[in-house]
Amino acid sequence: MTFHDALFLILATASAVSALGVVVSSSIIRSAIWLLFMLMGVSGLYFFLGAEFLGAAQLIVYVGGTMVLVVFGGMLTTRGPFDHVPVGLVGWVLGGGLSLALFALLVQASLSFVSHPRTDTALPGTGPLGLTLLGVPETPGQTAYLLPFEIVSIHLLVVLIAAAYLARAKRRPTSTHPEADHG
Amino acid sequence: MLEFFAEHPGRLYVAATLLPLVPAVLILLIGTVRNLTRPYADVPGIAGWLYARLNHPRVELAGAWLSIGVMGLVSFIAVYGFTTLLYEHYLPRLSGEPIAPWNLDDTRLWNVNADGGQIDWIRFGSTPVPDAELDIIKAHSIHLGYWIEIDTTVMFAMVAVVGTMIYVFSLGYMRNELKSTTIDETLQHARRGRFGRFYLYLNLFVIAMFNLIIADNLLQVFISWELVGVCSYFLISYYYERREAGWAANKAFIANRIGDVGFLIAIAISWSTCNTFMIGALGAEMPWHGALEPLFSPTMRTLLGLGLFLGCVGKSAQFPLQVWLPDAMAGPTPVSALIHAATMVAAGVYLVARCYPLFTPDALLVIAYTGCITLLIGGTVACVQTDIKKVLAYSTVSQLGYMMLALGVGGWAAGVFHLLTHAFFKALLFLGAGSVIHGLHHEQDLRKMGGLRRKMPVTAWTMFIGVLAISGFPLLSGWYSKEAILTAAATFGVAAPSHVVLAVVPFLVAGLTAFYMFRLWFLTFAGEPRDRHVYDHAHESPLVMTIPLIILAMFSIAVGWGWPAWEPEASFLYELLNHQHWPSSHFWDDPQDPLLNAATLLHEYHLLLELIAGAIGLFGFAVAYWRYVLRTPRFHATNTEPRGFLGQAWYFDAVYDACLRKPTQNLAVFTAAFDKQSSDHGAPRSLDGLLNGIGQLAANTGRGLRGIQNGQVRGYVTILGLTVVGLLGMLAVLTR
Amino acid sequence: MVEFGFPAFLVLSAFLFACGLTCLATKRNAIGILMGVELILNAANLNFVAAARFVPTFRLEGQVFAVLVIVLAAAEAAVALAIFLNFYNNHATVNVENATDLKG
Amino acid sequence: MLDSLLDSTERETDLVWLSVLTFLPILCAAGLMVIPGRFKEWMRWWSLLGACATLTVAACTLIDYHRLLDSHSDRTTRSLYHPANRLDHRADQAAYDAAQAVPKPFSSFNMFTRRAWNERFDINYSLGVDGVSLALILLTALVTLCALVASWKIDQQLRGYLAMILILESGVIGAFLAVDLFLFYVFYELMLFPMYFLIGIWGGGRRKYAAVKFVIYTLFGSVCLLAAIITLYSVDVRDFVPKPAGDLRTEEVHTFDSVTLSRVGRAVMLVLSGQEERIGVQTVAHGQLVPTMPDDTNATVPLLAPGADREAAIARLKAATICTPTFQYILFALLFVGFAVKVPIFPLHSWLPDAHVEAPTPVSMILAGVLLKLGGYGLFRFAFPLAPWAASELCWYVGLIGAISIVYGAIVAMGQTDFKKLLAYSSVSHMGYVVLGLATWSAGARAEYWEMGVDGAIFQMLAHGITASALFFVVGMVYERAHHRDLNRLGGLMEPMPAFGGASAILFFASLGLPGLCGFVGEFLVILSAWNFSYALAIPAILTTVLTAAYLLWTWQRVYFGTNPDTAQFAEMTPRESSVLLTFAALAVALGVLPGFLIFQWMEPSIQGWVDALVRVRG
Repeated sequence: MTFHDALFLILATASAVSALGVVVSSSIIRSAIWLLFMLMGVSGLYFFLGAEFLGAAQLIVYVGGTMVLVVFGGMLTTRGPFDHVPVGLVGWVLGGGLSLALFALLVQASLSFVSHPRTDTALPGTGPLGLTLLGVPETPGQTAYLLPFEIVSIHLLVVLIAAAYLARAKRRPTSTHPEADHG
Repeated sequence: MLEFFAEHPGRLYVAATLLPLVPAVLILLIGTVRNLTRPYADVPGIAGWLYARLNHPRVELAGAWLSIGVMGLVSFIAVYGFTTLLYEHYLPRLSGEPIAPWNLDDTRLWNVNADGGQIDWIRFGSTPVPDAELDIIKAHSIHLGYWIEIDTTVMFAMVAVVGTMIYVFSLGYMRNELKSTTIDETLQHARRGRFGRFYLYLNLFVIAMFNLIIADNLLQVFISWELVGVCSYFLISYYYERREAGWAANKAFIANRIGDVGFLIAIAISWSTCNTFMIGALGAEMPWHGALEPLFSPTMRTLLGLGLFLGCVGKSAQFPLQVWLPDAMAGPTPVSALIHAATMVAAGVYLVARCYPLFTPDALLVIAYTGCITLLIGGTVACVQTDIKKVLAYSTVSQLGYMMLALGVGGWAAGVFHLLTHAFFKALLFLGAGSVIHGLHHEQDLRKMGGLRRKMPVTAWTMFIGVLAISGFPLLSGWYSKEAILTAAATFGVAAPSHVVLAVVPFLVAGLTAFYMFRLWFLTFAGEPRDRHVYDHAHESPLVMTIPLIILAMFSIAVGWGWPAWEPEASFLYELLNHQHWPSSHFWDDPQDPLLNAATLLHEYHLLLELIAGAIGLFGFAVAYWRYVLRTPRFHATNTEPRGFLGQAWYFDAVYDACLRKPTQNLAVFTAAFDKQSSDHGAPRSLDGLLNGIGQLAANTGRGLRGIQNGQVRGYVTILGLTVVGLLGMLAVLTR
Repeated sequence: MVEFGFPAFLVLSAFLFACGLTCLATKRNAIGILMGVELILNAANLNFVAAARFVPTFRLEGQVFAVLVIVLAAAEAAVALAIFLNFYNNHATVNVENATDLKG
Repeated sequence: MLDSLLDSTERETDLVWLSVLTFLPILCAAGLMVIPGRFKEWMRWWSLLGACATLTVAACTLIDYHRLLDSHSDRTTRSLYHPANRLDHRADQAAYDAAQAVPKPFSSFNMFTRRAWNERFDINYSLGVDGVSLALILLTALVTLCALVASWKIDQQLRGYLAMILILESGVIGAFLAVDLFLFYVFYELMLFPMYFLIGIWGGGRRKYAAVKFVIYTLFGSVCLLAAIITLYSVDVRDFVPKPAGDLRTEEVHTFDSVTLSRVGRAVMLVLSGQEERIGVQTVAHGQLVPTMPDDTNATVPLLAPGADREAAIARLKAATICTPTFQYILFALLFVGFAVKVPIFPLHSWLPDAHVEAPTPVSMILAGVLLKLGGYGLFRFAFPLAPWAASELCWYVGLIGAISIVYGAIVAMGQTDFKKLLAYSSVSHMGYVVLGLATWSAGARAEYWEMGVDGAIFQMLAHGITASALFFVVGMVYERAHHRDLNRLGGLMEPMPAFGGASAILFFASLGLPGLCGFVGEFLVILSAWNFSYALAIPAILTTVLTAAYLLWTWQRVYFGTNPDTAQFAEMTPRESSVLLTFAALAVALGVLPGFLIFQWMEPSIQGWVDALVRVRG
């Protein structure tokens, strides 16, 4: 077992265990913490695969941004810090069974995948990636992703405005039509 | 014109068959126009004018006289045809060798099959096939044609003559129908007269009957067979206001249809094995006719014969379908005389005779036994009936049984001969009964009659001749034919001792015949009147009714004569018929021909046979005389409806009602409920409900599926996951 | 010598995906469901990056798509949380079983 | 299309003529729209005129068709049959002409027309006449005319009513004429919506239920039919359609043309029965396809288009999905069920009593007289020729279903007390004979019996069309006077309405199968053929004649015989009513007395050709 393999095993195990933790925790805050570890594990895997930019982005965006949102969301909407919402047996059996079946099928599909020979060339670094996103192909004739980049940018803007609009505290108007409330 | 007929004399018969169509169509048209214009009777205009012109007894009478004239012409043609055929083809050979039956050479001119004797009714193409092994199977056409033999001509003449007499008689009998308003005697219900319709039905009937007689193929016979049946239906239900008339008509038609099932099967067999309906061509496929490789298997041949015979059982009111004939007396009496005594019911016998070679020995034995049972049933039940027409009806059943028996035991000529003589004297008896009923203002009950010979002498004495004839009084026509039948039966009994019952029963029933016929006559005409009121209003019928009686009486006396007259076998008609010699291998597989041996044996004792038959008949007469003349008071004591085994006609009606009619009706009601119920709420209880339920199932499934779409994210996700798992699973399984 | 190749990443990704699906199917808390979605997106992303590493033709594309997914996930989380807060304002709960307003 | 009328090389009389026959009623319906609403009487006369004109065009078509038959007739055999007159041969010839590099001018006066409608999907506007379709078109035109006379009393939303009836007539005639499956389907569905409205708006108490039931049942059949049509369209027919010379047939070709697809069906039958060596190529002489003469005992059957590579074609065919037993069974089952709903056949008959009972009298007449015939016609024209192998394998079972319908319909009819329902069930029984007659597929030298059975089946459709619509009219007349249809409360009609009684007697007995009237001929031929085919199927059919007699006579007795004070004052037929009833009665007699002269002489050649084509491949 090489160092690489050991590293992979560690990272993979960490991610998997954390993901499982997300599932089994009945407290939403605990789940969020497990999710944090899972995200970090995945980010480690990105580094492991040589995609430094992505690993960094994962850490910054997810761990730094999204997670904060999630934790705050959880705190804002739960009554106590460790509010339990237990899952019934039926839910476990149904969801778990379904997931297990899916997992089995996916594993079967993965293992039957014809493995490509591992290329030794490292992944393109941040530079080419950034250029590609800016519309400069790595090699002439290759595809560039300026338009998706722009779309995503606009999208993000819209989303931010929407999120601000939705989440702004507002007083519900006093109901003049009580029946409409119960509808 | 004359050359047209001289070239093919058979065409005369076709013309005679179609002639009554002229009055039929005229009466139909006039009647339709009159009925359609009736609502405008009081409205000025062409419709009202037409109605006034057409709604007059004169118009109806003109139709009747036209029909009578046409029938007279037909009778003339029939007699002319008969005598011509006789003199040209039969008399020269009568002294010589027996004529092989169906030797078409003899009558080639009469039956041109190649050019002119037939027309194509439906023509089919011949579909070629890659490997035509059976070259003989080539269906080209279904044709109509005629086939004139000596029995055809005799039968045709008989129907024409009897028909003419009955047409004339009906002028008097149906006179009431000429009135614009007439009263139904049974229901006391006022209605319009329907004189024209009666003659319309009669005309249609004789067309169908003639067509049946001359037809050369089974299909044509079948067509006429059903057509006479439907005419009979409408004539039985002539007084359709009466409930029992409608039921009787239905019963007659359905009983006939049951018989026709057999007929259809026979036709189907003949077509699918021999590819022909031609009676002659079918006969040629029979082994006795020398067909080397018969297309038929023996079973199929027997089945063909039995199928045909089932048709005849229906039409000729044989056991077990005899039940319809007595009920058919609900029709007007001339109809009973024409259709239900002389002609239509004899058509079954005629068909058996005509298709004689198509019957295997087994089938003939069935025919003989059926005839034997029928004649016993008819004879016994006739003895207790109190309705004058019912007595005659059961007597007809019994006599038809005699004919079938004769045909079954090999007495072909005897059967046909009896058919002819019976037609005359039974028509006479029925018309006599009609005259009595007419004279008594539609009183049919024997218990209210008596002593009428003084009031209506012509009717009484012509009927007496009829009674003598049917009872087998020597030198009258019935004597000759009955002797022939008894001889044939006795011959068969001697030749086949195991079937001796076929010989004994006819002898015994001969006595019964004499008994019930004399009982009828004595109760009607002899003794003292039992119902003063009826007697006082009785009157002799007008000439238009008595003259046909007299003519028919003369026929009943003389139709069997020959020389020497005291020798029953010397009867001219019988000898003529008997000259058609059927090979006895037809009846016996044994080449020794025991029938012939028995015949020679019996010939030595024929006087003894005559004496026995005469003694039995005399005994029957004596019992009737003793019981109904000498001891008349006793009859009053039993003055009730006929009851018991005989009175209920062996309980046939009750059994059929319980075993056939009721179950069928129940089945129909049950099945109708099974198919659809008006209220099929809740659980489906019928086929329709079930199918609706399947439709409901779709609706319910939709309603159920709506529950899944409940807005619960988890549910959606679960279903999504399930779908993915399912699809991946399918992929995994399919790409394995 | 064990060599963990592409299939190993695929299996791991499948496991993450299955966990995410379980979250979606079992959690009643809306935030939990959001976390399930994050898990699933990460599983997908892992696949992208692994593909970029192991399949030569996807070297750049895998990364580009992963970047896009990360950004979209962030946006989605923001909007989702906004919606939840709004929902919480209205219903005083984030239990999704109460969110049946879409039912016809 | 209008241009082509002006161009002398494109001009084609058949196109105009057959299109007029099809669309004349719809044109009249359009004309109805411009008549102001208050001139109701004008509307009636206008639509009557339209129906009369359609009948006239149909009658002229018959004369033309007879002339076409006569042009090839062989005086020595006294038969009008010639293979060149067969509908499928005319269709093939038209397709061949159209496929030439320089298309030949359209031949006129062969009663077949073919124009491209949608080239991309090879949908053709192809209409063709043969004896069977022509007979049914005449029946349709006649029954519609009589139905219009019968609907004189209808006042509610008259314009819509008349328009619906005329559209219905167009749809039916179009369906009878269409040779292209797609076109057929369009017309087949076109009939559905007028019928729905006719029952649903002008019907009786439960009209909505009945209308919806009718539509759902019919749509069920249509769906099966559509599935079958799409299935057939998926078949690669590149070797079966004529191509200009030099075309190498490298791509798949699909078609909706039923004649071409029936040739595929026969080729499949030869392959599946192990006689693939008998598949031949059509030959051309002087620009004309050479027909197979009836006395041609040549073992090869020309099925492939001229110029096709026989070996490659057979190899391709054998590799195709259509050439498997399962596929053929499914195809036949779909087609059979699709048409059996219309026939209708037990157990899919449930819609019929409801639809009949609720529909107004004229609609019942059309429904029984015409629409049911489409089922039988579809079985004849499409189900058997398109899947002949499965048909020949399954024909005993098809016959069994027919026999069950015969018996079941008769027994259920006997248990009815509603006059109209009784007639509806008797239709089930009578139409069973049609299915039985078509199914009596006897092989080899016995094929002539099958021909008789098919003859009988088609004639039975005509006869039933006449008697059933007439009897529904009779019920309508009784209902108009008595305001109920309960058999147990009727009775005694013979006395107040003797002419009506006489005419209905003819029709009752015709329905009952009395010889000399039209009902007998079909039943008799079917029974003969069925006996030859299988005793087990023939005997129930024969026995049912007794049941039929029993229930019809019982009905007759309950309606016409006896005395009944309630009915004693009923008015005799009016001239309008008698014109309908006497027409039907006269036809019942005429067809019963002279079936050969009036019908079979020009109808039979088509049936003969049909049977010939199928029997040749049975082997």
